[in-house]
Amino acid sequence: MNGLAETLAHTLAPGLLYPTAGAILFALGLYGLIRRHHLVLRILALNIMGSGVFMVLLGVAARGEGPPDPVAQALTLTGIVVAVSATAFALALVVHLTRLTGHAVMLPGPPDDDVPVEDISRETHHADGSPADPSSGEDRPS
Amino acid sequence: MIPADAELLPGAIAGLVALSLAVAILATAWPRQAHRIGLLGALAVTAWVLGLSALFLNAGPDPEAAATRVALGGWEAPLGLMLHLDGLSMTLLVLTAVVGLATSLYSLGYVHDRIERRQFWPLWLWLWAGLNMLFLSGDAFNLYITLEVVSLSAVALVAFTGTAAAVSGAVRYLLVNILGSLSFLMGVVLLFGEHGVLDLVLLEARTEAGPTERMAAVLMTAGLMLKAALFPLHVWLAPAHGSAPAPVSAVLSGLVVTGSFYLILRLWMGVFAPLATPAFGILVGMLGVAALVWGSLQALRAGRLKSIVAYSTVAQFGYLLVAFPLMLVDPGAWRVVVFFAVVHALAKASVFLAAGTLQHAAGHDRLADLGDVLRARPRTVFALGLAGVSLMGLPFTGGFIAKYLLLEAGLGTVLAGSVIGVLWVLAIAGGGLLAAAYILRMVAPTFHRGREDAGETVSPWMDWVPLGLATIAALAGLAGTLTLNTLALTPGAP
Amino acid sequence: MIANTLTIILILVGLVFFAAGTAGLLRFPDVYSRLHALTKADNVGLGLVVLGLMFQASGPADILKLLLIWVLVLAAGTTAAHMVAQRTWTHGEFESDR
Amino acid sequence: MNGLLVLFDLVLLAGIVGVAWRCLASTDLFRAVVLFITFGLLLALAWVRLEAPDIALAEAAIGAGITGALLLVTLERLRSIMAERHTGRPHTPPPDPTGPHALLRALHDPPPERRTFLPALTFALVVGGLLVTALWHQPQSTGLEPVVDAHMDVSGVDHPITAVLLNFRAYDTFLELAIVLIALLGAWSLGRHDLIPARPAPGPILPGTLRLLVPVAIVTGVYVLWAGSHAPGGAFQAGAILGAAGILLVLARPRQLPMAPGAPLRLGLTGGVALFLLVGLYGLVAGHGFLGYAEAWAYPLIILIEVAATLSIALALVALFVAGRPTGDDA
Repeated sequence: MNGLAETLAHTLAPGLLYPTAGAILFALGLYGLIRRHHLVLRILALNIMGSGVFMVLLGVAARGEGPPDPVAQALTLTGIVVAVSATAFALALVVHLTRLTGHAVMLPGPPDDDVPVEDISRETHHADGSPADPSSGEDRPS
Repeated sequence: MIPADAELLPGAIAGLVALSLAVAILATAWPRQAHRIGLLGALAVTAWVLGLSALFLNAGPDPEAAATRVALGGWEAPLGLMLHLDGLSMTLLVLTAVVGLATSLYSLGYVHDRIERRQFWPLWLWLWAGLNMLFLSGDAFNLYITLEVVSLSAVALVAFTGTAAAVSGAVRYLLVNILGSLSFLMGVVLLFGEHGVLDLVLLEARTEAGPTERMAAVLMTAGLMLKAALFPLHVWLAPAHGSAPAPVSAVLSGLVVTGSFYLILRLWMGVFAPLATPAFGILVGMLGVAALVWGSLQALRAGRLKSIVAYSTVAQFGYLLVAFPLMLVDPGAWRVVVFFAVVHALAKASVFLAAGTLQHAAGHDRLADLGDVLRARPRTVFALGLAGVSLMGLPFTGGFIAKYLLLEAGLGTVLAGSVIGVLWVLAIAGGGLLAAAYILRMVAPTFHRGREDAGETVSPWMDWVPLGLATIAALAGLAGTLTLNTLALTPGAP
Repeated sequence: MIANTLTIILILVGLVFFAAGTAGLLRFPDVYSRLHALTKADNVGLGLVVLGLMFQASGPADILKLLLIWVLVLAAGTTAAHMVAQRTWTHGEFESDR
Repeated sequence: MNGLLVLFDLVLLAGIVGVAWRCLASTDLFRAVVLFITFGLLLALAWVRLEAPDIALAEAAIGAGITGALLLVTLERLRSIMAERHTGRPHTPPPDPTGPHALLRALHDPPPERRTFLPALTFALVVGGLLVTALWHQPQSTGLEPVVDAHMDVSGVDHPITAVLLNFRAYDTFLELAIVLIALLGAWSLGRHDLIPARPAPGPILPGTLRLLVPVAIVTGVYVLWAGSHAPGGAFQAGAILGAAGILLVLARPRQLPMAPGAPLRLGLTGGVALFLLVGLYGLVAGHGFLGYAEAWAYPLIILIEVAATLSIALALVALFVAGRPTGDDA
């Protein structure tokens, strides 16, 4: 009985509880990433996975006696800024994709890559966001 | 041995990082002059890398002492970050410089629109800086950061033409990259939780075959395989590489993919070395055979020139996986694998550049309608063929030596009594035949009877650079001994 | 001792307001009445919690900071509520409110 | 007391996982985004519990605040793009003729297909299970805390996290600033189309409140930046607060934004990395190594870098929110 209480106390210590929750978040994000198709949801899933990684890192840093590991906290801070940058860029891409194709869904399966691509070396091309030829570039509209 | 060289080396290593960053920052701050800054920067970085390699070869005749570690800010590991230069990273830095310079010269002709130019150059210079920093990094978390620098700038380069195909390829590429990075980072976090250090050399001294190492190995390898598009995690590659502008495709297939592979190799030779077992080697080798077959078949089916090249990357990287079981039998084989990766990067970059020239001339890259342009542009076709011959591994090219050495290692496995070795030998030999088939497919229309039509005029850069790079790829065989000797200067590796 | 007791009582009462506001948010039928529940209850609730914490403050600077927090939350909450209400007025109910 | 704390942990973690689950299971994107912002705020609480107030501050400001604003404006953009597509092309029949919200299709994701359920679940369970197994086998290592502690007196600052970020591992921080910049270059390379969709004028309330809040935000940002040398805070949190103030200003403008001229904007954006590089080069030349400082100069140099970094981050976050590249850029 005493052994059980000890195991329980060990298991529920923040140094183990939070990393476990972080692992769950990581797996949950992975699950969402596989199952959902809308790109914004996929980006959210990746962010949740990232938060899981940070939770493991900070939980690990809080283990043991004494103050938590400042290196782990600094790494997490760096990671959060990297995550927001990648998210912002991804969202910009999603908006652009929707503007061009009318949907923000990444369809499963390999895309049709025999669609010809525009050649920037050839035409005078201005990246103002307007599709050069709306019929040629559609990425398999749903 | 000149002692002065060894003393200069740390400053030169930090200087390379500073120089590549300075060029990228300058081009970002002053986009109007980005192409000029880029050209000068490309020349300066290449010169610096060549100087660095001369210093390195002069300074380190002793393989066990050849790694130079630079404590940034004067803080030694485990507190600070260390840059790490050894034979392996030196080889890949030189490769990056050669392909990078060629791509920069080609881009002078290719990206001529003045607005496109301002977008292209800063991103390309960031990508190059990121690759240099990746090869020099000796710290697990810093590797994650440099990987992000590389992947974000690579994705931006795929997307910057702004067409539907490019943006859709870029979105896929970005999601895959973020997933790969997160998986890698989780592995780093696990290792940090177990051992409390991030420096690769310190980690290597502390790792053994425990649950943390196993899980970290799975996560980090899977993440990097995603980024390197190693089979079976390769689905994103062809759309991203095939729809990017030609210089970008060349860099992605030649360098970015190689960068991820470099990291896998580095980790398995160092931190994860205790985990490598024959069963694991056979599993990876099987994946390699599958990649070889699948990639080749897709390349034989694809209708677009650049798609063929993109799928051939999947197939060629199968070779690298096939080499894993060979490395377990003959530990020295890893040098051959790296040599193969170097030759592949050179040849693949020149094939993509040549394809870009043809696409520019014809206005499309549908293989079926490309005959006229192919017949009228012997120089580009010769570049395509020469690089292709190297990829196939015909005699007297760099590719031949690489494949010959691989085959030799494979036969060694068979002689050592391994039955499965026969499969590796068959795969290496058969892969060459398949490569021959899809490369001949690319140039075959040249020999058909038909009209000649040179198409759009092509800038001299786009005309000559692919040929130059293809020649370097073919002649790389001559530098084989030098490369293998440089690689031998990697402490800790067999 | 008295300060601690006062703190506990004030925070508990504040929490009751929060709970009521949350119940209103979940149970009320439309955006306007939900906002009404949320803003009023939260403002009083937060005010009581801040008041309770003031008894634990170590000096006037802390008390001032706590007051500032309350005022800023009031300002932000009011503006946000106004904007939500205005949007609902011009665009109709939110898509997710069925 | 300990029992109560464990209870708090369990409730908080259950809440975090539950909100994340609801977010990923939601078919309405607006709901998903709101839940994600809630998720970020709950995470900030968890970071406080793990004695990481710096991260909590950053999570609330960056993870929940800025990311939330980016997500919401993305939904607004998707909505306006879809509306434009459907009103602009009368020949295209709406995909779902049954509902009035058919043109909001971009903001909905149908429930996932049944066939992906089992493979996805198995995969996630295996990955999660292996991770938990590995984590439970780990020893109670102390990490690098003693090493950092031993070097604090020569770091130039009194706050360990700032010492790690701007002295011991300054290279990481440098590259992190570079990543923010690269993400912005990537977003800019897509074009300069992305003005925020036109909205009705916000009325007098929002601009009025901002007149009150923006100065407070600036003071707070400067305070957080200054506090970073001895207490929780620093360049990234300060940059995020200033960036949030900038985003609010952008939102308060009803229609057209006055676009910043290209050249000064670029200079401000690259200022952080450029200054970092110059200081790093100075260290290399002066013999302290790349990105190294002389001990006596560490404090002023760190503050200098932090000020430039704060401004660059704030500008970059606002620019990422606006997303189009500056008009002067293409002249």
